[in-house]
Amino acid sequence: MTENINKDLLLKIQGLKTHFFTKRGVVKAVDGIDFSIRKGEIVGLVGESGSGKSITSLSIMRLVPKPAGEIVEGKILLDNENLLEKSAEEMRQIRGNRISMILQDPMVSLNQILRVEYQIGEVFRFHKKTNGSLREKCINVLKNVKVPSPELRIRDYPFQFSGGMCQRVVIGMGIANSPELLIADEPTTALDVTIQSQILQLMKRVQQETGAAILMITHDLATVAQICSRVMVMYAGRIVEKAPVHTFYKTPAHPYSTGLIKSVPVLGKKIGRLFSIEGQPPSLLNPPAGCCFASRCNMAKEICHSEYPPEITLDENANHRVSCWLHA
Amino acid sequence: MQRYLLKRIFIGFLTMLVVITIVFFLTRVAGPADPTAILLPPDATPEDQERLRAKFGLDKPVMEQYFLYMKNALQGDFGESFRFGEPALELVLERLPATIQLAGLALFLGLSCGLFIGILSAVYRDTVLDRIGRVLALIGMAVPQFALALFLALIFGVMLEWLPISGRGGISHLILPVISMSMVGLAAYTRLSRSSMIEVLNSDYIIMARIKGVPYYRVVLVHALKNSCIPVITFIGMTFPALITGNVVIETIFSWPGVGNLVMTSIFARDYPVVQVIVLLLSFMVISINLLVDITYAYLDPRIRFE
Amino acid sequence: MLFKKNNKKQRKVNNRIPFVGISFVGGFLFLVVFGNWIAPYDYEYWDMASMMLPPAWLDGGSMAHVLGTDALGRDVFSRLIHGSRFSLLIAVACIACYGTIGVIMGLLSGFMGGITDMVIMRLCDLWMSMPAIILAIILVSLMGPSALTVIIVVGIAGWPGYARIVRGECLSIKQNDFIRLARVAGCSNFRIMFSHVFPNIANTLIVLVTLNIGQMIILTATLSFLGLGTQPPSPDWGLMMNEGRQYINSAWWLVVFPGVAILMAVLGFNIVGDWLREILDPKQKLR
Amino acid sequence: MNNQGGIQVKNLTKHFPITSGVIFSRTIGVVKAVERLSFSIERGKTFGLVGESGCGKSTTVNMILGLEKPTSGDIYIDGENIIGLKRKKIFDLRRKIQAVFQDPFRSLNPRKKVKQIISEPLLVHKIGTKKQRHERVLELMDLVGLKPDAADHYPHEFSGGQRQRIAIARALSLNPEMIILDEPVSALDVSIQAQIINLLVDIQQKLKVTYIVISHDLAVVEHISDKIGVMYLGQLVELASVKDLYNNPLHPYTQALLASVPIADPENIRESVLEGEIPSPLNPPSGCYFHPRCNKMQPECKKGKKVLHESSPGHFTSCPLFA
Repeated sequence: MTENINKDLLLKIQGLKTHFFTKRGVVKAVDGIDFSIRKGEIVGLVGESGSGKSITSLSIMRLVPKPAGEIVEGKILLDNENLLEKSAEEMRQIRGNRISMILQDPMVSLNQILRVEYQIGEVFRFHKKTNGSLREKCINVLKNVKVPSPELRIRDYPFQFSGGMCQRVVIGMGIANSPELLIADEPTTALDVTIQSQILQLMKRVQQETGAAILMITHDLATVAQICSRVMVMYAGRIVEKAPVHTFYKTPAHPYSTGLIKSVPVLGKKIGRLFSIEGQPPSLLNPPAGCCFASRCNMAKEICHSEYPPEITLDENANHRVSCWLHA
Repeated sequence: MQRYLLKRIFIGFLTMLVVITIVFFLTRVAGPADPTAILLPPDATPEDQERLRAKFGLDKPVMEQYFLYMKNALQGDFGESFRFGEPALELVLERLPATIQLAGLALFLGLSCGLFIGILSAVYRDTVLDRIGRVLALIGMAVPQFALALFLALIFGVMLEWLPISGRGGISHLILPVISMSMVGLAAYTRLSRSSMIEVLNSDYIIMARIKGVPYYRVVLVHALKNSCIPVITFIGMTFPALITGNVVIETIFSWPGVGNLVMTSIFARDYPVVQVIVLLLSFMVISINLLVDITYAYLDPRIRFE
Repeated sequence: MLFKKNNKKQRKVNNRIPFVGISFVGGFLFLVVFGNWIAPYDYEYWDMASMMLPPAWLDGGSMAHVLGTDALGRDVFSRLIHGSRFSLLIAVACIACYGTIGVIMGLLSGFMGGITDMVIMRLCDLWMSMPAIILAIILVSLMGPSALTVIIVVGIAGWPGYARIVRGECLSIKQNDFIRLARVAGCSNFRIMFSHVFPNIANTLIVLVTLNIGQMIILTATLSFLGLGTQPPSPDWGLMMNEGRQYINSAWWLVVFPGVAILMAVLGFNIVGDWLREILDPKQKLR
Repeated sequence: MNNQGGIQVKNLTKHFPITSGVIFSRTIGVVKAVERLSFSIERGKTFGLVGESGCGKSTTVNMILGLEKPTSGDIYIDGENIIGLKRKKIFDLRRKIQAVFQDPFRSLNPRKKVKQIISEPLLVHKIGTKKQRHERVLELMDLVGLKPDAADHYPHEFSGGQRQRIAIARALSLNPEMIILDEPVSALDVSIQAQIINLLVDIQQKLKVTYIVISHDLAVVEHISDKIGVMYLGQLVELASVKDLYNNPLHPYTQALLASVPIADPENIRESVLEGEIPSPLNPPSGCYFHPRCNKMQPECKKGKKVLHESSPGHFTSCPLFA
């Protein structure tokens, strides 16, 4: 698969494999994924728990938990430079500067016993951008994400903030150095509905203001529909479908995507019975041969159980691609 | 916060009162033999004995003795030593600096080295360094203080004749007692700080700090160190009584002229006023150390302060 | 390629059984059970003709007394073997004593909460402000030194530690929804405590007891060493070191061998305890 | 209100005192966790209770389950007031109300086998012989879609969705009239959620149990409920049938809540309408608790207590604009 030479291309991942070497054997959390992100776009990476989406993001940051986890193969190209060949110090310079990330639970992603000011300040302090007063910059970060009375709150500790406010602080830290790529790992899952929509709104605004590309990692199809321009679906360590968001919700190609969209109850459209995908996701410890979804798929053919399907292009721009034998 | 401290001080005071009472009744009332018996020459007459008993107030009813003792105790008078005839409190306080020197150095050495090794071990987890640290800590936990003290005395004192093995003097007198006393603490703090550090290093805010591009050494020293110190601080309070036990053992072995040594000789001489003062002093130290631990804890963890 | 080499490298999985620890503990338990048949002499057997003999491999040693003899001509090797039983029995008696009190107090405190909890915890504080050595000193002066004194002292001194850990565990288990559901199902407090809470702290207790045996061996040996515990002619390891201490200039083996015996036994229990903790509950934070 | 089965909750209130003091504690304030909560639902129907964190949902659940004592108010089940019952009576009552909780990993005792978990309520209530109980367990497992060989396994061998099935089987073991479902699917994966929701709907049709569903997920609640109550800071702000509530929400909070829910449809982009955060229940605003965040706020909203009133048949709201 050759990607068109594209000036807009920001991040390109090729054949990435991240495995965990545990007591019970090798867990193939990410098992050969390719995708790319253009400058300034919001891409959604959808998957259920254990599908490897969080490990993908940690792999990009090169922060896979050691010593169990390891990136065993592949390339992660940021502006055509392979991040996997960077030294630790070069990588540190990139983190928080060119790529930054937001974690799921804001209450635990801030150190509870250090002041918010110190934790925001770290973003600037270690990237040689200390021109101007550090305090003012910190206050600006809070202002940017609309935390009320930032001059006072900056002296507080994270436990004095509500969950939504904490997430605002984390987002503020994420965009403080105007990164080219912001990875958001389930940024709204731990929050209340009304706060969720505020945070999504904030992220949209931030994207427009800074022009950063956002990789939105989530299990929630609604979040993706609301904010992303492209969708990638991940299942059992692989990406099974990539599509522009409108195409994806209208004509999903992979049986898993179809099932997923149909199984979510939609507000205001009460139907008699939900569609449900039967069975359980496979174990990543001993994944089945062939397509991982085959055992739950009601359209599975013989070949699905024996051989992993190639990636098939469904439209002329090569924007909609699926890994499924049904389309081969 | 202030209210919290007030509460702790009040409880500490109550505890002291209870300890005084328990110790008084255990030693004075339930005591098997007449403590004055061993003070008198074998040919003493019953009259001599009566006179001696009256001198120490042992002829009065128990409750009266108790109230008298409490009254005097509140004024700082804990009676006179049976053996030396001096005020018991003075006798003990005289010995205190030597003990504090020994125990303080041992605690400091154990804590600082333990923290250092434990953190290195956690940061370089599963490397050779970590393995060595873990094995040393395991052995350190398994060797009894008195055995270590005797081994060291045997090797460095008896065989090599490098260091003195008895009494208090220059720095050379300190080396063996301090090392043998600090070893158990060192091993325990190593293990604890290692496991607590590993746990902290696995938490989300550490990943978050690294995501921000904070250098790893800063992540460890600023984010992880403070957080992982909290259980270690608590542990100091919990193991303080063990430090006291160790102190008694080490002072006895190395004939260190401290409180631990005094308590052993006093107990075999049935010198109860001295024993009582020492018990009170040690309880007081345990309580104040725990108070200190609470304050440090609140300093480290703002969640307590803003409770 | 930076990451190529890892493909070929077979990663070793860290799941070994601690043979050193198990063999130390196994050997120790073997001596406890079969000591009577293995030991060449009785522990009280003395022979003035062969006193202060060095170990067999030194000048003047004899194969009849492999590890030498003491000032009364007693065989060090036999006394060490007999001593294992003393150490284990006293340690186990102590743990049984305070373990029972501690577990019951901890369960009551954690489960009942409120006033019960407060009273028990205050009692713990009070108890912990009297170091074990002090209790030992007081009790010894009352009852005279003996093995029984040691058991009583250590037995009543240690319970707050257990109570606190059990209480903590109990509180964290109570957070689980299955406790709420048990109430919804109509389970009595008694049933919840023993059928739902206790089985979930059993693993913690197993680990705790294993690690504690080592600590108890050390503590009881310390008390014996200070003369506050078992009395001569018991072959208690701590006592043996106390007796050997005065001959440290001439007969090092009287101090070294009992010391090594304690070290090995304790080390064994600690290693096995650590291992149990890892396989039974990797998330436990015991100290 | 009819007394033919189902549940009636009347003016249920729970206050938690906040205490302080060095030696003797004294009360310095009160958190009104639940205030004058009233609703009813007929047998075999589903009542949905919706609200954000800290709105008093779980306190309400605890009170209905008899785990917490209400400060005041009554709960009628089959026309019988369960508040202030004797111990023995409460024990019997347990047979009628059971529960399924959110986290399937913490709601099953990890030291018990599946069959022990499912049969425990039967054992406690001394129902049937050992053999009968075993048969009942198999029957229940079949009902919730578990294979019979699962009976001898421990919970950790199952995935979240299967654990939730075990929890449902246990809740059904006593043939209860009512099951409280506290966020029954929010901890599950999307593809598993649908399985469990369908299962719950099937069971209700088969066994005619009453459900009270507590959730923050409006889409899920809409899908399975007949009647819905919306809570804000311990108070019910709106109570209506599903249709009325979703088609014609009256209270501005309900409107904002519905407008905030993201929809899995890129053609339908939502804009967040609600500013600010939920106030602390320790120190709630005066008048209508929602007024500081409300975009339709009127001067009278700041004053007085706001109670539910019927604005159209069967549709209640506490918003003063519809008085």
